[in-house]
Amino acid sequence: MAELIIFSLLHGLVYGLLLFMLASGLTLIFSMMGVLNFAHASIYMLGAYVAYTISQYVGFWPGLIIAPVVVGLFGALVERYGLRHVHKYGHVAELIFTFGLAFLIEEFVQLIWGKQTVGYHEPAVLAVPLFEMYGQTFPAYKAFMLLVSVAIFIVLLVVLTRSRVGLIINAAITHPSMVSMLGHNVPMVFMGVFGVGSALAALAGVIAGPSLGTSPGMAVLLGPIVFVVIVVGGLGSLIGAFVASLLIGMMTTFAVAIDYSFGQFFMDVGLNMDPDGVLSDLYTVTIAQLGPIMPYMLLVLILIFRPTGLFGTREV
Amino acid sequence: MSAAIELRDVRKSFGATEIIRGVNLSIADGERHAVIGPNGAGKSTLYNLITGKYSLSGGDILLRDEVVSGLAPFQINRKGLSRSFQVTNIFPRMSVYENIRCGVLWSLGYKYSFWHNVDNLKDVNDRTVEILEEIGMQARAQIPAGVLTYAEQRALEIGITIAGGANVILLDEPTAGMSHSETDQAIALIRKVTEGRTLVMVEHDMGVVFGLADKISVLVYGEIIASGTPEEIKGNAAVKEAYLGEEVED
Amino acid sequence: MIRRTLGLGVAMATFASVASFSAQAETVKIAFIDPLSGGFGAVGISGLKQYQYTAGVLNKEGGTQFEVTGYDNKISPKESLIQLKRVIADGIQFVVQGNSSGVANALTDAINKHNKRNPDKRVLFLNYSAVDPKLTNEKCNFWHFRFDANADMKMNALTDVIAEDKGMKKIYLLGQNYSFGKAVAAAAVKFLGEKRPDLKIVGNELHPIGKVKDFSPYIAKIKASGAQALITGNWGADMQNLAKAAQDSGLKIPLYTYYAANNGITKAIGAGGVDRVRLVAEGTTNPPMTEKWRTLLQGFKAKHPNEDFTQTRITNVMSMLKKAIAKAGSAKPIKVAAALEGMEHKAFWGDTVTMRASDHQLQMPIRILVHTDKGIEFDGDNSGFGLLNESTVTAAEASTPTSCKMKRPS
Amino acid sequence: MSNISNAMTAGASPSFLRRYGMWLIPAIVVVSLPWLLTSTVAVAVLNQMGIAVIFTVAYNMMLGQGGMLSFGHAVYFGLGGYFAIHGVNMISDGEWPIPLPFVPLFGAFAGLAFGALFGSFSTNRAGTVFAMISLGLGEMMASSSLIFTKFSGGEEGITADRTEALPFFGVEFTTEVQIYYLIAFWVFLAVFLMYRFSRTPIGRLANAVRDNPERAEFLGYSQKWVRFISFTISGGFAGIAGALFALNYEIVTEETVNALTSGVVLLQAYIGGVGFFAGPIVGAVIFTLLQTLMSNYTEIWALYVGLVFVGTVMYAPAGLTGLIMMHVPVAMAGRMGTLTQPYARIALPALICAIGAIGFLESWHHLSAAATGEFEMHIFWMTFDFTSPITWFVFSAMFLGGLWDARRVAPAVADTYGNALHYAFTGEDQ
Repeated sequence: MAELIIFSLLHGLVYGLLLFMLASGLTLIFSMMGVLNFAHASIYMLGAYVAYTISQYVGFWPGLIIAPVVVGLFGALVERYGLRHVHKYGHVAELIFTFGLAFLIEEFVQLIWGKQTVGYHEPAVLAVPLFEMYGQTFPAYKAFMLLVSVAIFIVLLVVLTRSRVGLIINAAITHPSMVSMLGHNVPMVFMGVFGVGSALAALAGVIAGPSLGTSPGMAVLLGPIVFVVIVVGGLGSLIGAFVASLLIGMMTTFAVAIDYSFGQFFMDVGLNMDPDGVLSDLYTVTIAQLGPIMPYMLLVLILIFRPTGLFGTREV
Repeated sequence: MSAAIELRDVRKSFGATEIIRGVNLSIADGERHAVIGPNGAGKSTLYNLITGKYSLSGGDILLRDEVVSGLAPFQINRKGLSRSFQVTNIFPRMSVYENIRCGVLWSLGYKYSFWHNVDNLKDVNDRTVEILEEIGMQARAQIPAGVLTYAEQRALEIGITIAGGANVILLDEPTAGMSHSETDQAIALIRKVTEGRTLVMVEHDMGVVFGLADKISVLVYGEIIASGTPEEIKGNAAVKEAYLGEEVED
Repeated sequence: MIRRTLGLGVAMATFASVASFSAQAETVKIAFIDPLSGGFGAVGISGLKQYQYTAGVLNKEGGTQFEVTGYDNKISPKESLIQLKRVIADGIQFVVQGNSSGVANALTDAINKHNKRNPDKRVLFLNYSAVDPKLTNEKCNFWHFRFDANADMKMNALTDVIAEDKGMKKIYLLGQNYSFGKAVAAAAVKFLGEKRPDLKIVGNELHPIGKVKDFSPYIAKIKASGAQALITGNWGADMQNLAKAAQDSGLKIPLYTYYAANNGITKAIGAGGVDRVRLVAEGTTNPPMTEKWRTLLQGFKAKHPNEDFTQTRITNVMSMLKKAIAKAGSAKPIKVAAALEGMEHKAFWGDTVTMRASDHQLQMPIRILVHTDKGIEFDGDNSGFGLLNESTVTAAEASTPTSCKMKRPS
Repeated sequence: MSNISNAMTAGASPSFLRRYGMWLIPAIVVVSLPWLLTSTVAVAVLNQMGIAVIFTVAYNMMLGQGGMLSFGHAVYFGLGGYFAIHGVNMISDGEWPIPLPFVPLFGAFAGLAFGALFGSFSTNRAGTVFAMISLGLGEMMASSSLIFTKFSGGEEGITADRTEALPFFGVEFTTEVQIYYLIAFWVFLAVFLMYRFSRTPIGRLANAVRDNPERAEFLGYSQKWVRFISFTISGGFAGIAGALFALNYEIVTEETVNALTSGVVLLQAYIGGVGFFAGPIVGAVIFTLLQTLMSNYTEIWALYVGLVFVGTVMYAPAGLTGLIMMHVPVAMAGRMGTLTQPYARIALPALICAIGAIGFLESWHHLSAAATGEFEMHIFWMTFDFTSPITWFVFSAMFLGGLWDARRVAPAVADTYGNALHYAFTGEDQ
């Protein structure tokens, strides 16, 4: 039991922090520009693929830096030549534009890199177990993922609370109307924010690619969950995104470990349920099976009862 | 005669700051009443309290002896109170005709009907045409409201406000941002459409107030410091000091 | 590679259906309804290439000529039915499909209804890979033939091997939460219970299909259960990610699988899975057993260097169809179906297989293959690793009874 | 601007043909189509189209008319399908004596019921909150349909045999054409009712709440109720579409409730134009054609659909219907003639650009997917060697050249249009 808890904690932490890297960029973009970027997870995928290609030539480590920069530039170009063009039609059009963009990126990724998982691997130095406990190992690469995401969190926190740029951004996040007071260079700021947000997503992709597999399906798997994170955490709240990421990471990881169903609960309290009844699915399903639905149930509940999210100050 | 609208010790605080500090006001049926006051006196807040946009921190608001505070805007509206907005507030993607017609529907009892065909409702369309004539916009009926001029939009908004047949009308700075000639037209329009109704308006422009109102209340720092006919207010020393003294020149 | 000659629109389809009847004597058209785009497209396209290559090989031998045309069903039951309508309009009478039992269920149902409603335009469904046992049990019908061993037969063979290992006391079952995954789990529970009542199933778990990014939490759970082996029916990304997580977490127990090879999986398992990952299948490529088989495999590799001949049963589908048409002296589906019933056939790799008449389930020897890099002639994913034949369960031993009550058209 | 029929609102009573022509003419076309297109495939595509039309118009009741952007409308479509298919099975088992044409009512009921249930808490707000709740609900229902298999049959779905239901005046619905007429009937009924809905007080108020919820509240209407009613009724019509899906394919699976179906309906509505009642109809027809016909000719059809979609969002936000409607005033003023020449001028480079782009993408696709020794591809009724640099050069040159020229003449074309429009409104040239 102890080993299950320890390892579930570790895996939940890795997954949660990965979610945070995606969510931080998304919440930054939303707070500044009012755009819910549906293509964010696709950009994360693009990061993994670009890093894969780079790693084919010069190895893993340069890709860690180059890929986010390349994808960040790509994001800036998307903002400049795509999003900005749609801006005048309103937020719904912008949202739908990013929805289409997500679709296009996935198709282009398949055209360029094929439909199968590509062989993007961790560097040899990290492809070893870090430690062993109860006969189970924890891979060094996952520890590396932890390290990178914690570093990003700290850097973001420091930049946003200590530097001049950060203070301006911070102010703009909490008071969106102030964005226009940033001066005459608002378009430039938007482009920068979108670029940086994309670079953050790409970095998440670069480090997740070798661990979770680099395939055209990786965006769809993570995309909706990231929305859940930023809405549950509260839009515009970096701390909220951090807490919600960990919450959802832990929730989905621990759910796997629980083979408990309502049927058992009823049995424990002395009610006998017919295991073959028409509605039997409702109480024979285990928590482990419900794991993937739980974040969405949380999302719906939060939006009904607390539309500002856990830490947010304004409604979605 | 019972009051059309009555405020009893109305209070509103935002955080620790009390913006409205116990306002008592009674407006008689058929009266045209203006609330004036310097910037920051709480005029807009008071207005939003009456129309149900903000909730009260204390006191009561009564519409024909019925407590309306705490009700949702649409519920207050159904009790016979209609309002306009300081920022132009119309349905920009719909035609002028549709704008007015939407205002007419509830009062004629069609409510949430999903079986009547609006084009075949004679009473609705007749009333809509009537109101269009009243605000002088028959010729512009089929134009999308979003492309009207500013003054036209304000006129349309007054049209929407009276379309529901409410007999208590609240107007929030109906002439803000208008030129002199536009203002004169607007005053004429308001006088015409509020005939036989109770009007409460919040206004900055002294000319408008003295030209329209039967009675004036002066709000300063969340309190009514004076209430009376335009002549009484003009002669009130406290008002002069608090308000007219600094503002009258414009 | 455009899969169909360019038509001038829907109106042309009628013309084509008339034209194809006169051409039928020489060329028999086969419709391949499987995903050719999207996430599962790679598997489908690879299957189509294997079909087309096999057709080429058989066509060179003379006799009935085959032409295999791909119809993209986007792995959706709905699209499959739309494509089936096209196939029928194009005058094609033979449908092959394999990916997803859900699609197979939809197709067998639709074809059964269609044949009942349109006796003059019947279609035969040759299922080469959908292994849900239901298809040849409660859902069996005269127009459906299965050339792959169903999940029960495979599990029967697999548990024969497991049962021999007397040290094995604790087994864990993990599968995808849908009909196939459930069928695998049910079969494992049943056969292990019969063959080794002392063996304990310490976990029987279903995970959401295609939704798990990281299997590490499952591995932690398996590890904590003390299982000595894992049985899984996972395929595609779910298999690949499972193998990856098992390796990362140092799970060193044997893995008994249905589909842990090719399409990137062999490469992903790599050195970590040597002698540890086993797979149950009907044919073998290492060693190829016969020269004829070796030639075909080599020829395929030369033509498609980045593909592997992954579905050996495809050659059975094609050669048995050819034989049946010759035997019936006609390509009419009802006659071909009758000829297929009970047909005995020698596969490319030398095994003798029989199409059981009572449920249209091909009976065949089943092999347990092991993932290794020694003695591999045809590797997977060009990785140097491949599947080596470890043991064979005879057709009689692997066979399972059927509940099918076949209704034959009068 | 907001509705094609605004012209009719003035109160004058239009002639019979003007009043019913917009229903009569399509009716004649729809009834006669199976005689013109005798292929079963053509009829099958028409059936698919009909279902898409109802679903998309129902969706647009929310997006276009009510301002609610939903990422989970497949929930009501799919549930309608599941209830209908269970209904058919119950009827086959002899439990209820209901003829097949009435089965879509099961779908309507399911859509309404679940629309009311989910609408009761998701319509409190519009905008992003609504969109996110719909996304969450959509994902939840899609995942649930794979877990709660007693009801949904899991990924295999639920099947039924529609011919086992009661015959309807002797018709057993064995053929495509018979089911076509059943679908066509429901398409007409549903589209007519949805059009009528847009002309009712609540339908008009849906527009008002979309444009300005705060103002609508001061007309006596609760914005929540207005949204809730639109949402519920939209769910009901989506349920009818789902039920027709069930009758047409005789199977309902997880794919009817999943995110892809929700996404496609958004795509259809947007490509067609959400600002017009007819927009989603155009979108559903065009998209179905693109999807079913294009996938026969190219494996990368989804890429083209994506490009068309993004192109629409960027350059024609009012959709295809918007492109047509913006020419109506010009045509009524008799000025279309002035536009033909500039349009032909820009169409030529645009066409060259499109051919170049398609050729380029196809070459790329073939290069990455081809077998050893393969180097030919057939597009545009010609054969190309996709390994040859010449092919690549020619297509790239066509793409870039066409793009350059089209962009060069675009401002002039836009000016000409602007002039024609100015003339149409003012009766004088600029």
